[in-house]
Amino acid sequence: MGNQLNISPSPHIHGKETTEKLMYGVVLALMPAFFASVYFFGTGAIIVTATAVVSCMTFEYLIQRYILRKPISVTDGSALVTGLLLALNLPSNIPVLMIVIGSLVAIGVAKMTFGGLGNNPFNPALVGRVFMLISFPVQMTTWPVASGFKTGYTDAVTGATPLAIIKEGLKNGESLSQLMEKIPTTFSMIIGNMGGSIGEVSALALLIGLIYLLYKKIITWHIPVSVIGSLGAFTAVMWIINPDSYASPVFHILAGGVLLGAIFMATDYVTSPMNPKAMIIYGCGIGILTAIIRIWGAYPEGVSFAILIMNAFVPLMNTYIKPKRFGEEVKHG
Amino acid sequence: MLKTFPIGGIHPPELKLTSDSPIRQLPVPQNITIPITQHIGAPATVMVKKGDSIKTGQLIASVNGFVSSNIHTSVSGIVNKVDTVPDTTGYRQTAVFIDVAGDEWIDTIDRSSDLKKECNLSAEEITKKCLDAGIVGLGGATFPSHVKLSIPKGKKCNVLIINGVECEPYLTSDHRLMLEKGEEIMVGITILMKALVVDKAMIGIENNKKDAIEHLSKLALNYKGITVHPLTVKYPQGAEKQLIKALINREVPSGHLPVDVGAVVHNVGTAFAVYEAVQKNKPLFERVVTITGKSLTNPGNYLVRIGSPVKNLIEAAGGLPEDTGKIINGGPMMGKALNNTDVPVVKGTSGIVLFPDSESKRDEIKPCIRCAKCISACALNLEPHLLATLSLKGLFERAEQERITDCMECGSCSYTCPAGRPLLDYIRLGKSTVIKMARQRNIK
Amino acid sequence: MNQFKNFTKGFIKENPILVLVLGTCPTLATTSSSLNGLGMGIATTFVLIGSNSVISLLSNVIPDKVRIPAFVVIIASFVTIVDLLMQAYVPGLYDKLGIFIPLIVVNCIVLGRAEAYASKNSVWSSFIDGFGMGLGFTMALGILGAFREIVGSGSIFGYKFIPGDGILVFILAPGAFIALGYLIAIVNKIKKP
Amino acid sequence: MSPTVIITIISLSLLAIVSAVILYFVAQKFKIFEDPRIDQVQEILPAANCGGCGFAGCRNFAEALVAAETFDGLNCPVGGSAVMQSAAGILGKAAVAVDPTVAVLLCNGTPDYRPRTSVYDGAADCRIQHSLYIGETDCSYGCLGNGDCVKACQFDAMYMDPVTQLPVIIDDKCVACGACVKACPRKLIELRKKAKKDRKLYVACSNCDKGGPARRACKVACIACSKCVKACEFGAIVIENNLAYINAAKCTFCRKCVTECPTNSILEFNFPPRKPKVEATAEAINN
Repeated sequence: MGNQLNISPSPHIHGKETTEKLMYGVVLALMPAFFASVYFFGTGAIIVTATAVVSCMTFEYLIQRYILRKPISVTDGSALVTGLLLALNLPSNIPVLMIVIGSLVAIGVAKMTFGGLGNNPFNPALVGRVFMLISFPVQMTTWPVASGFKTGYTDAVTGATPLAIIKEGLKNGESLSQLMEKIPTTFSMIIGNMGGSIGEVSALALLIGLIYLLYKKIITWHIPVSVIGSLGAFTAVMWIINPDSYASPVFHILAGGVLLGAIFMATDYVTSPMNPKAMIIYGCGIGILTAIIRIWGAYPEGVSFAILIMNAFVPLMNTYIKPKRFGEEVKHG
Repeated sequence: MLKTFPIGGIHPPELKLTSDSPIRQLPVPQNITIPITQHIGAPATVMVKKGDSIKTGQLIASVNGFVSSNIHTSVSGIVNKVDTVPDTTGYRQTAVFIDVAGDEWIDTIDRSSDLKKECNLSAEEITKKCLDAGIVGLGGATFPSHVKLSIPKGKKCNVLIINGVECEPYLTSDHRLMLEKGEEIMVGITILMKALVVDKAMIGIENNKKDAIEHLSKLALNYKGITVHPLTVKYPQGAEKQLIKALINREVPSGHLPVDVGAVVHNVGTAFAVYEAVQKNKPLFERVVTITGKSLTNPGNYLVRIGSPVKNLIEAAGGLPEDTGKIINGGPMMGKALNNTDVPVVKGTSGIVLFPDSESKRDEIKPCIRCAKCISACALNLEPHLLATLSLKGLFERAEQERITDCMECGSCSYTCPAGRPLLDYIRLGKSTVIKMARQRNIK
Repeated sequence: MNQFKNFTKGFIKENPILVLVLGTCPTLATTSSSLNGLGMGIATTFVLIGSNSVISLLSNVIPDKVRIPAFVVIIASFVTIVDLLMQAYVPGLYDKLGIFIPLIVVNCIVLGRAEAYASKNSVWSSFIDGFGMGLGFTMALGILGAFREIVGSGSIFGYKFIPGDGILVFILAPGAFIALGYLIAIVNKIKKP
Repeated sequence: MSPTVIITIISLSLLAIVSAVILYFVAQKFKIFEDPRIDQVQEILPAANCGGCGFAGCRNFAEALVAAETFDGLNCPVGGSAVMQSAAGILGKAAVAVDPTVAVLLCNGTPDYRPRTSVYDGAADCRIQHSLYIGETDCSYGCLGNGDCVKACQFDAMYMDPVTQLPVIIDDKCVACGACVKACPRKLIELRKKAKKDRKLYVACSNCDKGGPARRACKVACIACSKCVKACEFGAIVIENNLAYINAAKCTFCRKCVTECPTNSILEFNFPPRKPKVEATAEAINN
């Protein structure tokens, strides 16, 4: 026979899913949030996003090309996702140089140091974000106020996020009912008309992304639902105990980066557990830690820290929390 | 709500190109090679020698131990030699070479096509007949059927499950068999029920074979205890343990046999073979084989004499297409790739699938992104990514603790992996090493 | 062994911080500025030289079974000397380094060199070893401190040359870990190309 | 002296006495006797922990050496006789001379000699390919070329030759630890006795098929024609299972078998070039 046959072990067919498709699926799911941010923060959002994405991909290329000397895989979309997530976690008026530094930390320190895609224990975008939060506390916590499309960049009107208003107010002895008047209404929080990082403001846009991810089976429901559920349950208990000093669960879920974190950051494949049981424990851990940091901690916002802390437990969970194997228990019936 | 198994599973494209093509008889070839190992268990002992003239259906190799099977010639003619021949893996194994002369069947076989419903044999006699006829599981595993029919002492079987799932893409041989030989299969099932002393039989058929479900449901009305159950289309539903879970919601404990939960599973093909063996005295020497592929001009289902070379089958289906890159013996999920077309069709060959060159290469291997898709695809809820890594690194003790031996090699994990990692390759390696290790431990 | 090699081995080849990874606690804690790093390094160098010389001098006298307590006593004496001296002459630096000066007693480098080198070699070699190791330690601390100061607050030896705040995290403990990690990586790369 | 000093001295002394008593009892109670010679022996071992001696690591081997009555069957292939001699010196036992060995590959099926008949597209691992099918050629005994042996070698003594698609063993670096022998699923690597001037002479084939299929699969396969057996004056060659094998203990490196082999499956290494004159005479005699 002329042509040589190909031989390989079974299976001989392969599903259509590839790493690239999954990554670009996440990018697509982030688009509503991105467009919402462009609507609310104007060109600032575009500049921040473009800078973060370009610098993340450039750093990934440079590190793979000149330091690791490994095959270059910038096009697999993982750096794009990291850049996009990093950008969506930043205020829209942050200096460009800081974004570049944040991207370098996200890609260089949090991802490539551990061996590139698939080996990083912590979510790169969050490491970059937390690095910037600790390094540039002032710039990272002056949030431009959402106010329709504008073209200015650094001259934006700034104001506090709802969470910061509550935190400050409670510290100054104001009662919650007074404070509730200062913060945006629930409706504008769902739409996204409030101060905050560019990607976290619009709950609606993020939920559209969630639906897309679930529909495309890129993620499962376990992590987002357990994060939001446990945060809601925890804050609900506190709220019922004392509605005067603890905000309502709805407020906690809509304010800050909970939705962005629960839907896009906590579900990052590499840094989340691999079986449903562990996913739920991980999600509840994030939700409860977030609530604890928000209520008793120093920072008004706590999702990033909560996710990073739970990231550290993921290898442990993967080792000790096992799915129930088929036929593990002898059943007759 | 259709029944199915609860955990894992994938939906590969079905591509059942040949589900409408009726079963045709493949002409008897000039030379035939019959390997003496066509089943799981010990190779049969050769009973003929060079120069013997034999008739179709005659015994040429007999059982060697309990888990073994008889082999019969599928043609009449003269034994050319008993020699080694490369099998589907290319490794040499003993086979009987026969020069075909005419097609003279042994006298005991009832060649009429009448349906013979009554069977007055006892359970032992039926089992004996299955043993004599060399019947093995025709779903692909080729486990000798008489072993399955002999229920070990102290165990009780209360339901017979008939596997008409055919969850592998492309393959349609069972589908056609159910449509064309429905009555015979029904009689075969009653015989099997008798042999197992059960009064209940359930036929599981995936919902993509609606005509077969309809046909068998109609026939089942006339047979007491037999019911037909449509199942959600999901791979690997044809696996014994998954089918039992889907139909009667019993979970076979790991390391145990289906009979431990009171069920015995037989393939529809086996049921038909049992009918022929018991009612017509015809040993298992031919079977339905699907020959299919996107580039084949004339794919179809053929009744093939065991031992016919695969190339004859391909000729009948319109010749080997130019762009062929891979020939698979079996379905694309679990079948074996062939490195030449001279290998004979054996009892376990359910289909031959031809892949064009463009579809026969694997994707580039990328780093694992720990997406856990393999875990959600695994029908046994194992962690394929972990098992593969453990066997790659040689940590076989740990792999054993993670129950690598439970793996049934269905291939769902490799199929679903977005990074294109050869998970099953490594799991298979680890599994065989662990089994070897366990065997050595037992010897000690 | 060639005394020059003995002296220089502490710089790169057996650098206590970057290769042997000993005494990381004071390293991480005291290198928030280059001055602190250098001060800590010099103090440790003094203790190393003193303890190495004395231990090698007494190595034949000290019974094997109680050598560790004996070493600790000798090291503690030198640390006390340094402690008192610094308190007297550089009170500013002393306040900044605080607890880490007394903690040199339990610094693994000092005890490690005593156990691994000084107790088996001559006084002169031990002196050279202590000096070289101390310099290597000081060098590593100085580099780390300088890097963290430059990046973290935009100044060097207290002289500010970049206006505004630096990358604050490098002044904090996480930054120390990151910087030390990369410094070790670079040294590994230099050592075996 | 001030009372502070006196109190300090007294309290410290008391503390010292109490600690000394505690330490004394602890030392008595938790004493573990370990033969100090184990440490000494371990010191001289190569610390490669390669497992070539058959033990898990150098420490285990040192323990075994100390415990053993004689050194029979105990050998460190990496350190060789020098290490064994000094270990024997420490323990006061007699070292048993073990001939140093070197790994050789019993296959010469380069793509030129052994045409490819299929393309393997699975995971690059010999064990997987071996259990799947016979490999890319028709020889079910030959090298698969995925380099499991190279991966197993801890001493950088092997590499894959991209042209021949066979592993190459660097004699100078090979310590005969046997890791590659264990790694090869087809048992193609043998540890052979090292000869003078690193000379090597062996049948580079493992094909146990009969002559016909073997020859069809590979041009340099051993076809078990027995010519070498007849040519060998020292009875060093035997044919078993359709395969010739040269017994290194009996071989005198006369190289007669090499010229006799019709398929060139016997390889020679590190011999001086043959004198054309001698060959000419031999041919003349034959003619």
